[in-house]
Amino acid sequence: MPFFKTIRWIVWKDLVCELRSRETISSMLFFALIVILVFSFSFSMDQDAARQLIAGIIWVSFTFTGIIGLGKSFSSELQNDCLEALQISPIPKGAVYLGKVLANFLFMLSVEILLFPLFILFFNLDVVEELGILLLVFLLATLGLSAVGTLFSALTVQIRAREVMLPVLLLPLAVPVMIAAVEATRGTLNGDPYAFYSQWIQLLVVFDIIFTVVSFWLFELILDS
Amino acid sequence: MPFFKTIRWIVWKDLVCELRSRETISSMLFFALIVILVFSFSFSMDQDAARQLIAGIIWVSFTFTGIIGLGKSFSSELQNDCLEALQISPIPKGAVYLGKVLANFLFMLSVEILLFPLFILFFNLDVVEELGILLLVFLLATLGLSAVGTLFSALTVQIRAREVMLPVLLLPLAVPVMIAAVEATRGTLNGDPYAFYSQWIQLLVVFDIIFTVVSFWLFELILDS
Amino acid sequence: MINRFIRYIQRYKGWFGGGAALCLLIGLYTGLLASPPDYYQGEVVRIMYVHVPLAHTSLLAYSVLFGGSIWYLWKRDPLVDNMCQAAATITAMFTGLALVTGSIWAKPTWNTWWTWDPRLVSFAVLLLILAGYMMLRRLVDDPDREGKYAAVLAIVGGVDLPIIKFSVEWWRTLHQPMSFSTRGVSISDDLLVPLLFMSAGCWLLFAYMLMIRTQMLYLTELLQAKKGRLLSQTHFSQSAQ
Amino acid sequence: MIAIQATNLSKAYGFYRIFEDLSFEIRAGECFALFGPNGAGKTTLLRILATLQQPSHGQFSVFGQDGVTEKDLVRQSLMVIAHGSHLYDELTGFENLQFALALRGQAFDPKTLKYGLDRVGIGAFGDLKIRQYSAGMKKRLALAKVVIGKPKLLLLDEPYNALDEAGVTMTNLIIQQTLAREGAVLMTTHDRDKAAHVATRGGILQSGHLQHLTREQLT
Amino acid sequence: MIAIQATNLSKAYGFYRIFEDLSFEIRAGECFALFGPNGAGKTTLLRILATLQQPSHGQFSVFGQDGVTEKDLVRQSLMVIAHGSHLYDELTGFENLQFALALRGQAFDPKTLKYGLDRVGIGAFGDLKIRQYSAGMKKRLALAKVVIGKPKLLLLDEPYNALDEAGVTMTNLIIQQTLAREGAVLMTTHDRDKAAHVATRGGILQSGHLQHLTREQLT
Ligand code: HEM
Ligand SMILES: Nc1ncnc2c1ncn2[C@@H]1O[C@H](COP(=O)(O)OP(=O)(O)OP(=O)(O)O)[C@@H](O)[C@H]1O
Ligand SMILES: Nc1ncnc2c1ncn2[C@@H]1O[C@H](COP(=O)(O)OP(=O)(O)OP(=O)(O)O)[C@@H](O)[C@H]1O
Ligand SMILES: [Mg+2]
Ligand SMILES: [Mg+2]
Repeated sequence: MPFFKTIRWIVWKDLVCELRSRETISSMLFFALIVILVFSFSFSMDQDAARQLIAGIIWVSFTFTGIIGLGKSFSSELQNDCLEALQISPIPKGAVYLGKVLANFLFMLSVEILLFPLFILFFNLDVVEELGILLLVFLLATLGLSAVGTLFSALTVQIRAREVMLPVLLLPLAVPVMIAAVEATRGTLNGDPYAFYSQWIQLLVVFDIIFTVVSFWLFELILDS
Repeated sequence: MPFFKTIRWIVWKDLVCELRSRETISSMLFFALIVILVFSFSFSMDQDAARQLIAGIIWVSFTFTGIIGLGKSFSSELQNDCLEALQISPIPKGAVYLGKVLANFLFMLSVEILLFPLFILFFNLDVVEELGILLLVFLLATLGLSAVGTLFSALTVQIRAREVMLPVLLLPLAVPVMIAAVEATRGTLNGDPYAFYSQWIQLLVVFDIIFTVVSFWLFELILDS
Repeated sequence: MINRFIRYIQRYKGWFGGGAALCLLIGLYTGLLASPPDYYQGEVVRIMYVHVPLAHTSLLAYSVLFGGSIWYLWKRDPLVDNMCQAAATITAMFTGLALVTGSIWAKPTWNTWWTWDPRLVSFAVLLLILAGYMMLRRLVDDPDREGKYAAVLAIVGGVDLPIIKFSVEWWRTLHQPMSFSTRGVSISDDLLVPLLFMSAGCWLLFAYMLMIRTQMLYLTELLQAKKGRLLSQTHFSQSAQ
Repeated sequence: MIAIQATNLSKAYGFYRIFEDLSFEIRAGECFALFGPNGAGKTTLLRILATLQQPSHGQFSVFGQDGVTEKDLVRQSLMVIAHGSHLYDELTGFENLQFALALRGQAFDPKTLKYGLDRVGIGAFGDLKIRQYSAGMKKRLALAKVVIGKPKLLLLDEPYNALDEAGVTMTNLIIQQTLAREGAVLMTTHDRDKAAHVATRGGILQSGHLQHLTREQLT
Repeated sequence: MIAIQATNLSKAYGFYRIFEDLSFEIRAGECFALFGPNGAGKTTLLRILATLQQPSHGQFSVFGQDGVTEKDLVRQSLMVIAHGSHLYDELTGFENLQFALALRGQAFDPKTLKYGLDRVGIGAFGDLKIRQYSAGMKKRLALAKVVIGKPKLLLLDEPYNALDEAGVTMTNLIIQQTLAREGAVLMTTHDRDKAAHVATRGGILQSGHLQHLTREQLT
């Protein structure tokens, strides 16, 4: 089947299933809220400490939340052995990968966009000016996480103890993306000049490209028996 | 069947399965390590900031790790419908609960004990004197988490989206235990006099008793169709 | 056949609705127009007349949910289950509103929308428990288990109530400590009158909403049972052919 | 003696009714075979009798004990072989047998357990983890539980499913032994021929009603 | 025309050999029924032919295309009905059918899809979520895919399992239609009687070897 049509069908299927059940996004949302709450309170932050940690809290909670969505992306294919159906369909497997990345990206991004106003409220952020850059950082980091995360979701779903193995395998690879995202976000929130943290944004772009291209090629091996 | 014999068989079964596969403890260990690593990176901490946050980091990572073990405690009963076998066995369901709590407590505690030396190394802690109190805090908090966690593990394992729902339902209830544990740990690590944080330890005892008693009674309803 | 409690609700709910409207109107009038501004806080203090009753009521409403859950587990009356489901939704609404009004109040007085104060956190936790409760109800496939599991969650979640209540005592916090305590009332009459009316109004409003929502859930289920009878008949004929 | 006495049993999932007002009795020494089209509610009925699900209305008793109020006594006297094999992958066949019987309050010495494994033809594999068992071996282990546990009531959900001929013969033998010691058996199946060897009575569950079969219809 | 040509197919899990050096061919218009005891490797063989698993040795081709090197072409011509129904719980029956055929590169207008649903008797439930389907209805939906998709090779793993009589008849009808349009069918089953109505050839897989059955043995 044509490449782009396959992507479209995969995305369509994931979005329709999600719109029907609203399971993934709502559970991601709750989970993120609770993680933020737990973090903030466990670190018993007063205003000053918060300023320093906020970027870290944002990305740790987004990453953990993202892992939940990524996990469901393929574990939902296990119902009724749908994963096998994908395997033996005469479709380009790369298109399945891109479709899944796109769907995961959309899920994660919508959760982040829903949560961001809460962050602003919770931590008294002042972000009106840098909103554009912040959005860019969010887009790039989320893309990176979902690019590599989709690959590992497909990989771990086919092994034992999959619920644990996804974070265990993915987190080490996500750390570079997270660090770059944290540094860029911290710079933006501190109101530093763009040049101070532009290198981190460039790094994010590089990670995105590497992760997407490599995963695109490896995905076929993982999905194909 | 007699109450204590049932407890013994349940614990025996969980321990033997774990000794054979070593899945739960090893995956908990890995997960905890990675979480600690991610935290240290994302919060890019210097020594002083670390001192302030360390208690929070300890308990956030232990709680998340514990949730992994708790989740497996009952999801492992889903293989071959073993949960049904437990349901229709003529055994006191409270004994099943206590057996599971005990097993989970042992798993979580052994992971914590394995990890603690690492914390000391990583964050340069000086704990020789307060080791007894620290151990007490660990015991109490872990007991509280496994008491309420076992109940919710049994509950979520029988619903849809169970992997997500365990943290979503459990974390809000675990927050009080975590707060008390964090405050007590922080006090101990700061070398405060015992009277400063004794109230938190009392609170932990209270939570342990409430959670255990309430869960003990409610568990029967959850396991019994 | 319609449950007799549903009949009672049908008959008496108007009184609760009317009472709520009346008390709220008086409360709003005395609070917003008739009472003097606060010595320290100025006009801002008027948010109190909304915030405090809402917060009180949400705790009361959760207590109703808590009690109803125990009752349900004991008697297994499906109507009580409907009542619990209704109570959870309404409690969540009150809790949300109390949070929002508190937040609005916090901005001028503490100069921040939000702070990691124990009462605020434990209160937010209550909202999360309620959100989890509503999610849980959607995720149980077997309707017999739905009510039971939800009740279990509500009961264990009840631990949060005393924490909210006493957090201001245990921690030294920003938030106002209890003013109605065993040591007697600690605020002046000017403030007390509108506060009492608003509180009564919110309680009546809660009761009213609980009634109509319980009724609605009950009747919906009844309707679905009727529909189900038809559906099973088509199924039976399907498998017979 | 009456093994199962059901009166007006009904089951509905929410508003979707599976069956209504089923009344029947099964006596000790009888093997009742339950047939019926897909989705008729055979498994549901069996699970209700096994106290795994609640009936929506009606009641039933097992050897005189009420199935709703005295679950624990009912559970003492029955055993179920359903689609799930109720085995732990990490335990050996021997340990699984031991654990399963221990949960029923029956502690046996190793020799008896070994004998049970031998009886179903997997004595050589007693120390192998269940993970390495084939589907047929797992089914046989479940049968070993019945051989040793000697339940008074045996509930079987599609026992012949995916079993080869030797397995079918063994299952039928064990059913006959249960009947011989005055136990009762209820099984669901789509396979009339295989059931015909052991069933003493039968019925078809269809459109929510149970229609009893005569002797001739059964064979 | 040769539909499946297998030469020296072997499969081993680690050092555990399931079967060795299987060679056989199935022609277009033939329905081959594969019997054999539990754990003989019937499902494994079927999954290898469906390109879901790799053979350890040997090769096979489907309508002239090599099964290992030209997987995508092979996949174009086959359809599998296995234990899993390959359906998404949140999609309706109609949407599931649409998606499944779209993945095979076959886009149909709604009318054709509706026709397919009607053909297998679940036209009335097309807009219901799969979650609410009974097991039998799901199996029928899988058959609808075959009715519309018209694959050249059909692989069935225990197709009669847990199906009632009406379902069995329908399955056999669809097999016959596949044969009529010069397709080929391979199925595994334990149920010789039901297979006898449609199978044109048969074999027993046992101890790692395939033993062909004669016409008389088959019926
Ligand atoms: C998001 C912010 C806030 C939250 C979540 C919140 C929550 C609550 C809750 C749950 C109660 C009920 C306590 C009870 O019934 O015993 C309460 C009462 C009260 N709150 Fe707040 N509050 C917030 C902000 C504020 C602010 C900014 C003020 C004033 C400076 C304030 C003043 C009060 C007062 C005076 C009471 C009544 C205390 C009593 O009589 O017991 N609150 N609040
Ligand atoms: N959890 C559930 N929620 C709603 N409906 C259900 C549920 N479980 C089963 N059903 C429905 O109950 C009916 C009876 O199912 P059951 O499994 O008892 O059938 P069965 O007679 O055993 O069929 P089969 O021959 O396929 O095994 C089916 O129509 C099914 O759709
Ligand atoms: N992943 C695996 N690892 C090791 N052995 C396996 C694996 N999968 C299957 N087997 C073994 O391969 C053998 C063949 O299995 P298969 O499922 O093909 O049998 P089958 O003929 O379909 O049996 P049945 O009639 O029960 O369906 C079995 O003995 C099984 O134990
Ligand atoms: Mg069934
Ligand atoms: Mg097979």
